[in-house]
Amino acid sequence: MPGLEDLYREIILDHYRTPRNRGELDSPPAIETNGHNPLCGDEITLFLLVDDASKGDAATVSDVKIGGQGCSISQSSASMMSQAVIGKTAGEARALIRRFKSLMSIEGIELQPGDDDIALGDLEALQGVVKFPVRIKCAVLSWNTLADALDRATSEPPASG
Amino acid sequence: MPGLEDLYREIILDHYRTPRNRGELDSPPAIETNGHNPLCGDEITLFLLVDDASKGDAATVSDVKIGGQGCSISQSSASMMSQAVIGKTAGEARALIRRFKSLMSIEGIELQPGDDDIALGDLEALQGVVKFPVRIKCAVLSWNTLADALDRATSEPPASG
Amino acid sequence: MSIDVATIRKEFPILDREIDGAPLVYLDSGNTSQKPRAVIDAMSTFLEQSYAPINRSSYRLAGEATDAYEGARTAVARLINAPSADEVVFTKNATESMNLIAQAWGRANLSAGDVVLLTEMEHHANIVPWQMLATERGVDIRYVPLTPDGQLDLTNLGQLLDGAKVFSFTAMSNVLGTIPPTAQLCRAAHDAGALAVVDACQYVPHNAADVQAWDADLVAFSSHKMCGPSGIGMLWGRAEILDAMPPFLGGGNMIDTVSLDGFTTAPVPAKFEAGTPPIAEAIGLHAAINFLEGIGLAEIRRHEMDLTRYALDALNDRFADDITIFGPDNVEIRGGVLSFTFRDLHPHDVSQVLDERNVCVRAGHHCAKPLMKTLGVVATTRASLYLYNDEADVDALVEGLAGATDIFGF
Amino acid sequence: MSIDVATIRKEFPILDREIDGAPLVYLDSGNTSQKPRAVIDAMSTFLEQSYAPINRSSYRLAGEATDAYEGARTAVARLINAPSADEVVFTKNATESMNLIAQAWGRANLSAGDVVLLTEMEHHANIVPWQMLATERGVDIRYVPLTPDGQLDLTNLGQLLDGAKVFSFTAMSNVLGTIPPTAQLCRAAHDAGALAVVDACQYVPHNAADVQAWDADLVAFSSHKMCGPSGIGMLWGRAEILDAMPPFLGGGNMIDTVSLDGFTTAPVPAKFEAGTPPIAEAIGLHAAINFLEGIGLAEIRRHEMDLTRYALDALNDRFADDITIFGPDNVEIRGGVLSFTFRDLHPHDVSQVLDERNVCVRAGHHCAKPLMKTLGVVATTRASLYLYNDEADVDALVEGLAGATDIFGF
Ligand SMILES: Cc1ncc(COP(=O)(O)O)c(C=O)c1O
Ligand SMILES: Cc1ncc(COP(=O)(O)O)c(C=O)c1O
Repeated sequence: MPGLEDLYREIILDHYRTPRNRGELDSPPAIETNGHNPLCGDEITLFLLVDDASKGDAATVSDVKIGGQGCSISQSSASMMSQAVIGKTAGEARALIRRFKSLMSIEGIELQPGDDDIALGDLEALQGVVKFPVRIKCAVLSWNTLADALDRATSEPPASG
Repeated sequence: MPGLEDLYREIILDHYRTPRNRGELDSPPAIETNGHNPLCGDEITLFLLVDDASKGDAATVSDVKIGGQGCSISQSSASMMSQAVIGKTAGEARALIRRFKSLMSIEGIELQPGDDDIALGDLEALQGVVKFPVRIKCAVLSWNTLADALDRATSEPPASG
Repeated sequence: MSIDVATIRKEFPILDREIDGAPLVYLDSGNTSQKPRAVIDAMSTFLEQSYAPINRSSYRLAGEATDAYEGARTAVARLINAPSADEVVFTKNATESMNLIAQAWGRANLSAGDVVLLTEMEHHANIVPWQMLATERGVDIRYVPLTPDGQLDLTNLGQLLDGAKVFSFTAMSNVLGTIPPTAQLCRAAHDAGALAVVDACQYVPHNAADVQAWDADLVAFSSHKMCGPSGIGMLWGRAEILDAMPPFLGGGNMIDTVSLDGFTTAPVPAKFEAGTPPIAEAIGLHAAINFLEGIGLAEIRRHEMDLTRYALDALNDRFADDITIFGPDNVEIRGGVLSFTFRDLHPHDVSQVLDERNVCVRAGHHCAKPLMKTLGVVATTRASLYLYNDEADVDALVEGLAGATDIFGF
Repeated sequence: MSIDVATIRKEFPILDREIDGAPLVYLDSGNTSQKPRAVIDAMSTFLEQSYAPINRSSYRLAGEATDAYEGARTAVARLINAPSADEVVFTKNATESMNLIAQAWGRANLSAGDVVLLTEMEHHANIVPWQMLATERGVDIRYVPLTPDGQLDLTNLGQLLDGAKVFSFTAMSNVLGTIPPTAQLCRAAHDAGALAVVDACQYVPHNAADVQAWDADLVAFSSHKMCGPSGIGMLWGRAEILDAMPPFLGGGNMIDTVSLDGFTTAPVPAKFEAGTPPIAEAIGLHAAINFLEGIGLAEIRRHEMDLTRYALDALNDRFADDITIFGPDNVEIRGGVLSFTFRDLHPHDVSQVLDERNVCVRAGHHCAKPLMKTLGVVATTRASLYLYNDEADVDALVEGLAGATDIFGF
């Protein structure tokens, strides 16, 4: 069987111990979205700030903050995710979501041309999670929450003021 | 295992082929009661005529008629029962019901002093039913219906006219 | 291509059992079916080596058990050609599935004056839940009548469906064997704007079922009638419909979150699977599906058509006017269920005499009392066939009936 | 008199299983228990030799199966000291039993403004069914709060019960292990004119239960937590109460008669057992009850008290402030359920590290989210003990937790 070292890579533990982009953003203008894992009760609150939301996929993710509680996998995944998407366009963030979920062997993900080329960086460390199927939900929790937030950010009428 | 001859004694088949006291009575003055066996759908309609109902256990069963459909065991049991109780007092009929149900190994029957001495006559032939537990319900269906009818006959205000 | 019944029989340990020296002639599969060794072993092995909670704990043993349980769901979806395993809900039996439909869908969608259309050949499981709803909600129930040979009389179907919100019917009668034109009935329901609910309890074990070809909306069936364990039933439904339905039973597993003030529900199928499910039973069911698929559902159906033909002919030839077999004579539209009356003998007596020879049939109303009334009887004797039955079983039935004559002296 | 755990362990085939060379340390019995050979064999033997429908057919095989099924009912009655086996209803799990109560009793007896009293330590199975009813009927739900050490805070019980129509509570918390004074609570309920409903899911498997001594009205529990099969649960109720309740699920077996216009119900328990029941599961349950009674429920309880004491001490001694174990420290009023938080580690990670050593514990909210909130946590790690656990299992838990330090480097 896969050993714990496949799961708990050093970089994961680092993000777990020192999570990046933890905190809150004013909402509005930020979008606040909640996600949770009914199995273990993990909760995540994600704040997403998008510039020029009306541009849709071309809008820019200008800030992300993460709140909530979770295990090392869900926390580190959220932390790495926040680093990876800040500064990207909404379209690029969506592509990264697809790429990451496909890395996690989530069924029904349709990769689009170019998705395969997206660099995962630190996120690559989460690959070991696939060998521990019950933990996959932990790893993707924040990503599903981000997807919700992006949908809301780019479809809602811009916050007045 | 017990053979069919234990169940289908000649006297039973005789009552089955030529049921006694089949028919109806005007109700009122007779009491009409229905019973059925949910397992097989058997139905019985029992007409009971009691003289001087107000006398309670001392009232006399002056007539019984049986209608409905059923298997050889339920039909012959009803036929023999009707013969056995006509002319008896309500109290004697109740004692016979207890005696018969105890013969059928029905749980929770409290025999009263003297019940054991009651002669069963032809009804003795139904003893073999006990070896075929699923058929016991068939044998006691008419007896439960009679018990209902007796309760109603001796508790209801006498039919006016 | 016919199936090899002799080989199949060897897979069923109980068929080796002799009572008082006579082999078992099991003709009560319409009631509940016997279990092949593969099913019994799958359950024991699972209980001996792999039993664990599902969906709740995260150690490997629990993960494996969860995968095994979900594997059964996938097998069920494959068996009935469902588009997705997520549309398969495990219940305790088909009866619970029907109640789930009547209560969860019914309460959300039916109100006073709405019409539910059933047929006169339904099992109590497809009548009583609707009657309960009718009493509670003032819903009207109509019934499709039958033709003299026990088919649905569809002459006035359009009229009966007029204003109906749901049409719920059996895909095969457990008394008559009748197999109605399910796809056509689903279409008629949809044309009238009604939901098409199929009680496939008798159909799935004996035929290749295809819920998409039927274009049904909700379909109920039971494991124990298809060589699987008791204690588990199935409900399949189209995703949109199941998604829109409120929950049925509340408790663990079916929730998304719970607070002192209220709860939200998990996605389907978990939404309808409150509490600890029949875990080992799902494993056994999976083995049963593999077993049936290994033989082939179409082949099983073909065998049963042949055997039903044989039985109809053998009984009619031998007993002529002494026997009345209900239901259509054409085996293309009837399954291997033979309900009959025999001379003036009561079914209980018939069954008793047959039992003397170890021939197991059901005597009674078969949980279809309204149909008994339509047929003008209180009860029938029913012999029902399955893949492990052969001509010798039918012959034993015929001989047993002939023997009844001696005892009752007709 | 202590029980002989080494001998008992031999009865459970799965405890011989090794994963990656390490033996299984099963500490998740509060979730679902493992099965002794006697249960597995009883089911296989029944399926191989005696499987048949119950209550419906009249041949000998069916009669024997019916007797065996009813024999299980008698065993259940004996186990909980019920006055009569007719008061025992078989369901699919304790969750269905609770829903049956909330829906059948609740719909008939509760209306807007009526109060249902629960506690803050209930399992979702004893919360969600009442919340569903509350939404439908406008019923109010109140909760008995907890003391800091996880007992029911009964200070204001009288006030909370004021106007309550039902008080439904667990006889043993599946998270805290807390065993409240059940008989006293039933008395309080009755004094206030409320029905006393007991969720005995965690109690019955581990203690000698006596529903008459409790003077409870309705009691729910599950087979799978007491060494019995999955797929079967129980509801016991006082005859007058069950008799007066309307039916819950409609279908075969629960009817007295059915026509196109309506139905009447069979007497209890059939009234609440619609459809084909978990037949082989009842046989397995009977074997489980015999097994537990053979060892002795009081002896099992004594063993678990000792082992719980051992575990509480071992964990607290070794980890001191690094571990917080919830629930009362006094094993006289707590069962063998140990929920804890460990350092800052998330229960999922704790469980993962333990799983590496084959130590199976549950990480999560244990279907008691409101209680998690009261405790101020999102989730806990829970080790739960049963008759087959011994000190070596507890030691493995302690060592496993110590190992977590290395990985996460705290
Ligand atoms: C046509 C039909 N529907 C429903 C049922 C109910 O199935 P179950 O008893 O498994 O709930 C049966 C079986 O008795 C049946 O034959
Ligand atoms: C206290 C308590 N009540 C109810 C339940 C529900 O039991 P089941 O899942 O068997 O329906 C459980 C088990 O999870 C429990 O621990």
